[in-house]
Amino acid sequence: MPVTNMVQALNSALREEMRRDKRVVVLGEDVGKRGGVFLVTEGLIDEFGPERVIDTPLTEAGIVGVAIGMALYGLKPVAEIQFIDFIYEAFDQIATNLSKIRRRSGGMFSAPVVIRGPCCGGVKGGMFHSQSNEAYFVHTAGLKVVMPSRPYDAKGLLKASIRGEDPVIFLEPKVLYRAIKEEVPEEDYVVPIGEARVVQEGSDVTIVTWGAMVYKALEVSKIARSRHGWEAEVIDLRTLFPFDKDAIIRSLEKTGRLVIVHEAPKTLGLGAEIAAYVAENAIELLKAPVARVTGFDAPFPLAHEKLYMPNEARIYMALSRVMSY
Amino acid sequence: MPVTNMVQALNSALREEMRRDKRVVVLGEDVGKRGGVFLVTEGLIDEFGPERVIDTPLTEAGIVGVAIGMALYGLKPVAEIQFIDFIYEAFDQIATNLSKIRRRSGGMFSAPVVIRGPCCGGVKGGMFHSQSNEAYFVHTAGLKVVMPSRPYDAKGLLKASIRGEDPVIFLEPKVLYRAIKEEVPEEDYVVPIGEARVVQEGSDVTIVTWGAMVYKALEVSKIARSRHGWEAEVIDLRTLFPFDKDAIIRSLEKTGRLVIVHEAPKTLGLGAEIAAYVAENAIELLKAPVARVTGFDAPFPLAHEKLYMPNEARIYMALSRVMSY
Amino acid sequence: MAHHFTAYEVEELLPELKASLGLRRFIDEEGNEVQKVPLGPEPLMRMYITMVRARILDEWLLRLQRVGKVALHAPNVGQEAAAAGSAMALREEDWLFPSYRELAAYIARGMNEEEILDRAMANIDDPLRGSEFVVYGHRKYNIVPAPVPVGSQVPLAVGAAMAAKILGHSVVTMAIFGDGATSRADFHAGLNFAGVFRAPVVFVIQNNAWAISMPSRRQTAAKTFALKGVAYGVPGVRVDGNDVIAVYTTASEAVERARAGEGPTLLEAVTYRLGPHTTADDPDRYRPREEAKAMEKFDPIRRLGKYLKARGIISEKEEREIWSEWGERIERIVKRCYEKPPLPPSVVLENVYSEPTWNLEEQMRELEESLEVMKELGIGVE
Amino acid sequence: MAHHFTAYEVEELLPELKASLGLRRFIDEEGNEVQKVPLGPEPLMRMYITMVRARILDEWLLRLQRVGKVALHAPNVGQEAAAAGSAMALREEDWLFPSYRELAAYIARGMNEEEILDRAMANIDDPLRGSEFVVYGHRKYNIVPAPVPVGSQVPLAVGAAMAAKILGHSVVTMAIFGDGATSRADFHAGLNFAGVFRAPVVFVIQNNAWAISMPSRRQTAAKTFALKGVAYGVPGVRVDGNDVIAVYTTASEAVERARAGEGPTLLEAVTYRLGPHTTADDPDRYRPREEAKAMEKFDPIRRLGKYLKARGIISEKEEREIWSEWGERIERIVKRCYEKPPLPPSVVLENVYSEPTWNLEEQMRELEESLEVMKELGIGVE
Ligand SMILES: Cc1ncc(C[n+]2csc(CCOP(=O)(O)OP(=O)(O)O)c2C)c(N)n1
Ligand SMILES: Cc1ncc(C[n+]2csc(CCOP(=O)(O)OP(=O)(O)O)c2C)c(N)n1
Ligand SMILES: [Mg+2]
Ligand SMILES: [Mg+2]
Repeated sequence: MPVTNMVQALNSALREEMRRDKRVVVLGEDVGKRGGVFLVTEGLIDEFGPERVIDTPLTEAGIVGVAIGMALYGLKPVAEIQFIDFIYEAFDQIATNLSKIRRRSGGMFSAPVVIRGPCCGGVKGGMFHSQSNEAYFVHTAGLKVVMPSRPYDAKGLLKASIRGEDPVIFLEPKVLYRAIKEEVPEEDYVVPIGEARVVQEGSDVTIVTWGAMVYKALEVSKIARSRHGWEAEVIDLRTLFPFDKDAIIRSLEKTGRLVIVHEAPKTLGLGAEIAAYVAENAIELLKAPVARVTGFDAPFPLAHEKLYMPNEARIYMALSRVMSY
Repeated sequence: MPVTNMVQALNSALREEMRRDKRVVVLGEDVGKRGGVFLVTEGLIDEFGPERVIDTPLTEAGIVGVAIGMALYGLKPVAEIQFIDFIYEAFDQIATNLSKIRRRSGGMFSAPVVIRGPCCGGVKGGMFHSQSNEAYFVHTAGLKVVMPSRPYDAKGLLKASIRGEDPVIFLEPKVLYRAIKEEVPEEDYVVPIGEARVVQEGSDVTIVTWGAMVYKALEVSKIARSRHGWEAEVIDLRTLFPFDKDAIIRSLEKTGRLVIVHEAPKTLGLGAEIAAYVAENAIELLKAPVARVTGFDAPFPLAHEKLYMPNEARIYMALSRVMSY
Repeated sequence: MAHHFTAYEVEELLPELKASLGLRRFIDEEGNEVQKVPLGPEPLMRMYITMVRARILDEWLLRLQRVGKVALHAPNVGQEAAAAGSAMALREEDWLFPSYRELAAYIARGMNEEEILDRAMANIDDPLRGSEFVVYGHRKYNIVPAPVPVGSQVPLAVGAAMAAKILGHSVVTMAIFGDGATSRADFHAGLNFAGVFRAPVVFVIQNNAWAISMPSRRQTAAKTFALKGVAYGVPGVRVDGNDVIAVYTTASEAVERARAGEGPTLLEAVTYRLGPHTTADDPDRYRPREEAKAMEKFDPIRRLGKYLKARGIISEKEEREIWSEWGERIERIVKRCYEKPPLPPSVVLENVYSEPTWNLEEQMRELEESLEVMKELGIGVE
Repeated sequence: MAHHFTAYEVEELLPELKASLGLRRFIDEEGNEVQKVPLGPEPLMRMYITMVRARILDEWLLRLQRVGKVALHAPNVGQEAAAAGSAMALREEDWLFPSYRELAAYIARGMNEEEILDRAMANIDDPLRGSEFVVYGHRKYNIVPAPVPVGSQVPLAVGAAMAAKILGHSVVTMAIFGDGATSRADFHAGLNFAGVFRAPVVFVIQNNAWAISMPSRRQTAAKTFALKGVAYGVPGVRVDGNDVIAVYTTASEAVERARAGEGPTLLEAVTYRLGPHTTADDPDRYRPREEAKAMEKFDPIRRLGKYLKARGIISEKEEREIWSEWGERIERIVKRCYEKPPLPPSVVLENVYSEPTWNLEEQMRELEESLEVMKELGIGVE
């Protein structure tokens, strides 16, 4: 199995799906010759031509609106948003058409568009190249939301998203694009949407997280083990909606303690829904308050992003809080 | 004190603030001669002229973007979105400029725009005249979010919003526009942003809610009292962000049971943040799981809206659940 | 790039600019031919009957709204020529992306009164399953139901057209929307994409002089709406939208241009909204009654009727018969639809995803339980 | 409404259309006067020095980015005339809404190198408090820092212009943005409002031939960008954007028209991005090197220098002295800024609201505690 990074894994997923199904097309700003600013679409235009790898004018509303129209007609468009921070111009298309056309048309029409783009911080990208805005999409009924943390999942989840019948917001933590390399099968596989992955088993506390925070959680769990002997179970949610509630509950049955870590701002970040779900359905499992470690409720900064984002210290503080309750 | 409905209360708030401060202007679709489709701006153009009561072209992105520019320059614009369901075209302006310009400019510029519009269901308005989309704004750092449930608060909160230095999303439950009449002072007053109101005291269970659901909660609390003798404390949150956490905690200290009722869809509706806040900071107060009664995670329907929205039966079910835990 | 620092001449653009500023028409308000009509009796009669059916249905919908059987109606009255004329230019395999005011367009495309009324009443046969009011559509007719946020369907029509082109289908799409909708982001994005990709799409602006209370000259400072095409390299044509012959002829040319791979067209149909914006509107607040009164003389049905009679295609008696026959037929359909049962409660959780997610399954159980509890508490579902 | 069903003539629009399609210039690539230059030595020298300062600073910013002292830089190289010429047309009390590539515009407006470098390095004196990279602005100079999402500032400039008009101030606003930005919703909304309300605003499109890898002919099928004004009733003018005299003269006319209450103007400055899109870009992937090479002959600084020398305003020696003097001066400033300490951690929670809300207070405590714990765990803050 070749060792690849996430960019290459995503690129193969696109390439293989485009080979498999003529209806799959890619569109977005600079996705052609430029290959996207992170090269996720590199070389696709050479193999599939400009009819299926479509460089668009600079309007996210147009990219998403046009992709929806393509999907209604029968294509399977994968729309790239150059940085997910730029998706807001398309928000009306997402809230009005993408997420609702199936219901609006009584099930007669559907728009299984995949919108993918780089998200999250950690690359000193400043306010508009670092956002984690998954919560807006999780709150929007009709969408599925995915965020892989490793090349294997990136490829398998992107394939599952393209093959699915529902619109998917596919978020790629850009800091991981080239940071993680691993063996990724060349044969066809999918990672099903909706299933979390237990990255590390543990019996004392459950850390639910996703994206690049998975690695931060693992690091802190090492510190916690060596300092205190605490064994943390780390769950990579992978699919943010519909999230794998059963995996969370299963883990809490063991640990009784829950720390949620995400980069998005705290207030109504997805951590809120997870905490609320537990408070509603499994409160009796809890031996301590839930703890959230998140981006602050402020615009993502250029200066001191490491202090703004959840870091080892803040995750460690949360672990200590729930363990010493 | 004159007895007025919410439309009249809002209209007086605008009129009085425009008289008080020349910098206050109103803009939006059909706000001039038409007076807005619900007549909230009725007559203002006659008193203040078309320079301060501005009928705009049909673009919410334009309305909000232009209002932000006006505010940067020094005006105090109150932008009407004809139905809040149409705000999504302006989402980029809200996420990029309105909520962030203060931080983006290191505090040198600010845009204290009030965006107001009719929200929520109950008038058979179908998918795009019924939405409760407050969660998107609560999740967006830099915004304040308000929703009055009665004429007195509508007037006082709108005045507070206009006088404040921060952008406010001001949501008006249209089903209440003419349904509730009460005495509203003619003398100047404000209702401070950030303070909830205890609508009914009770010792057994706390119902946190807002907008038109306040009345549903009160109705069900009557049923609960007469059937079971349960005393529900009903809290009208009024300000959705920054919400009055202290009022919620104070009440839970008495009751130990929490039911949250809102019209917005459940997943990452504001109920999630309230539940999460409690699970993080006051879990020891809880004698039962938290319960949420919300709009379903589906587009707002034309048919059977009464079944889609929280209704007496569903609130009653939640009360029974937490009381019999 | 060689040509980056160079000037262009205006001449090349002149024919297009003229078409964008003019007002193409074949028959005038009195039904007089002002330009040779290139159509035989058959299509003319089809247009006439389509418009008559729309007008009769329109009046029914108003009445049904008044008695609470229909939630909201946006009358097409006075605009039937713009709607019918453009939709008739499409072939069966083409796609239509209408707005909420296109009664005559649905009929032109084959939707029958029963399908429209089931929809309007959101009864058990409503093809859109009670999702929304005022909008219509059906897979069978390639009509995508409008989003109520105006103009949001414009990029969809462009995307569908691009898809058809990519798949090598000889299919054209058409978006119909109002003058107000041209101000929205979606118009801009859609037109721009269409121009850049030469998508086989026809845009029809129904310039009915008003967007609720905003007169069209307050919507834009552009001379005409058709002229906006210049900003996108999309040829604009302005026609008398109450002359169904002009609309149909121009739309047909545009559709065939698109089908032939020559790209999109922006058609401005100048028309007039004779009624209120919707049944929820009160135009007296902003529009002098005399204005609408004076505009009645442009009524497209009356106008075509006059022409048909002048050309001897129908007699006065036949004209009356058309109205009365369709009147009776539609009345029977209204009665049938009126009696149909409502949709089941479960519709509120349907069609959110291809398969319900776990939260929707949970919520379906909550819904079912709530129906029991409502009975217990004595609360009705309506 | 009387005029609703009528046709318009093209003649009235012809002068505007011609200006939108042409390419106004005063001096050609070799600095030869092709049209009488209406300016004396003083403004010409000011333009020249502004552009030289921008060019020198630009090179420093590239270097500083390479050593990691600046996070990202979007070179203005080759476009200084467009940026400086338009901004210089403004008075002190006017407002500028630039994009991220307008180094010469900030200087033209009075921002000095130190303020720009503090910003670029996000050090303790950064006026924007470490909020974002690549953008610049200052209350003192009425420069509103750009939003990185391109074009989002356009309606802001319109709103500010409308506000000035409402308050009776004789103030004009200007938005500068790229060819790519014209595709965005905000361009459409902003231009449309400006046309309808005759706002005192000047829009400057820097058509630098590229939007990252997209050539401008793929951005729109419109003949020119200036022509887009027609869609909004906003007069368009197309100028040679590398002729600072043409840019300045045209922008000044537009600014004065606006100040006189005659409404907005859309100015297309045809220029060329000689460098990469930003320091993160690799143009070799999509643009032939020869193209950029061939475009160097249009360099606006070289061009004005030739003209100044031909007109005898400066000598070769004086020209060299300007470069070396400013070179030394700016080097000293760079060194000073380089040594300044970083911003305090608390900036990440600053300026979200006028007063911190309770959640931010909580989070400030969390941040403070985390700084202690980081020390304890031996983790650095960078
Ligand atoms: C995005 C959006 N904003 C506001 C509305 C409310 N609204 C409904 S129709 C309408 C006017 C539309 O005018 P026009 O496009 O000219 O169509 P017409 O009604 O004249 O057919 C408005 C403002 C809406 N439906 N969508
Ligand atoms: C809304 C948005 N989408 C995408 C981007 C990413 N991006 C940054 S600059 C740019 C191209 C801009 O081109 P243009 O407007 O011509 O300005 P130029 O860079 O040529 O000065 C793109 C796509 C962005 N900043 N904003
Ligand atoms: Mg209209
Ligand atoms: Mg450019």
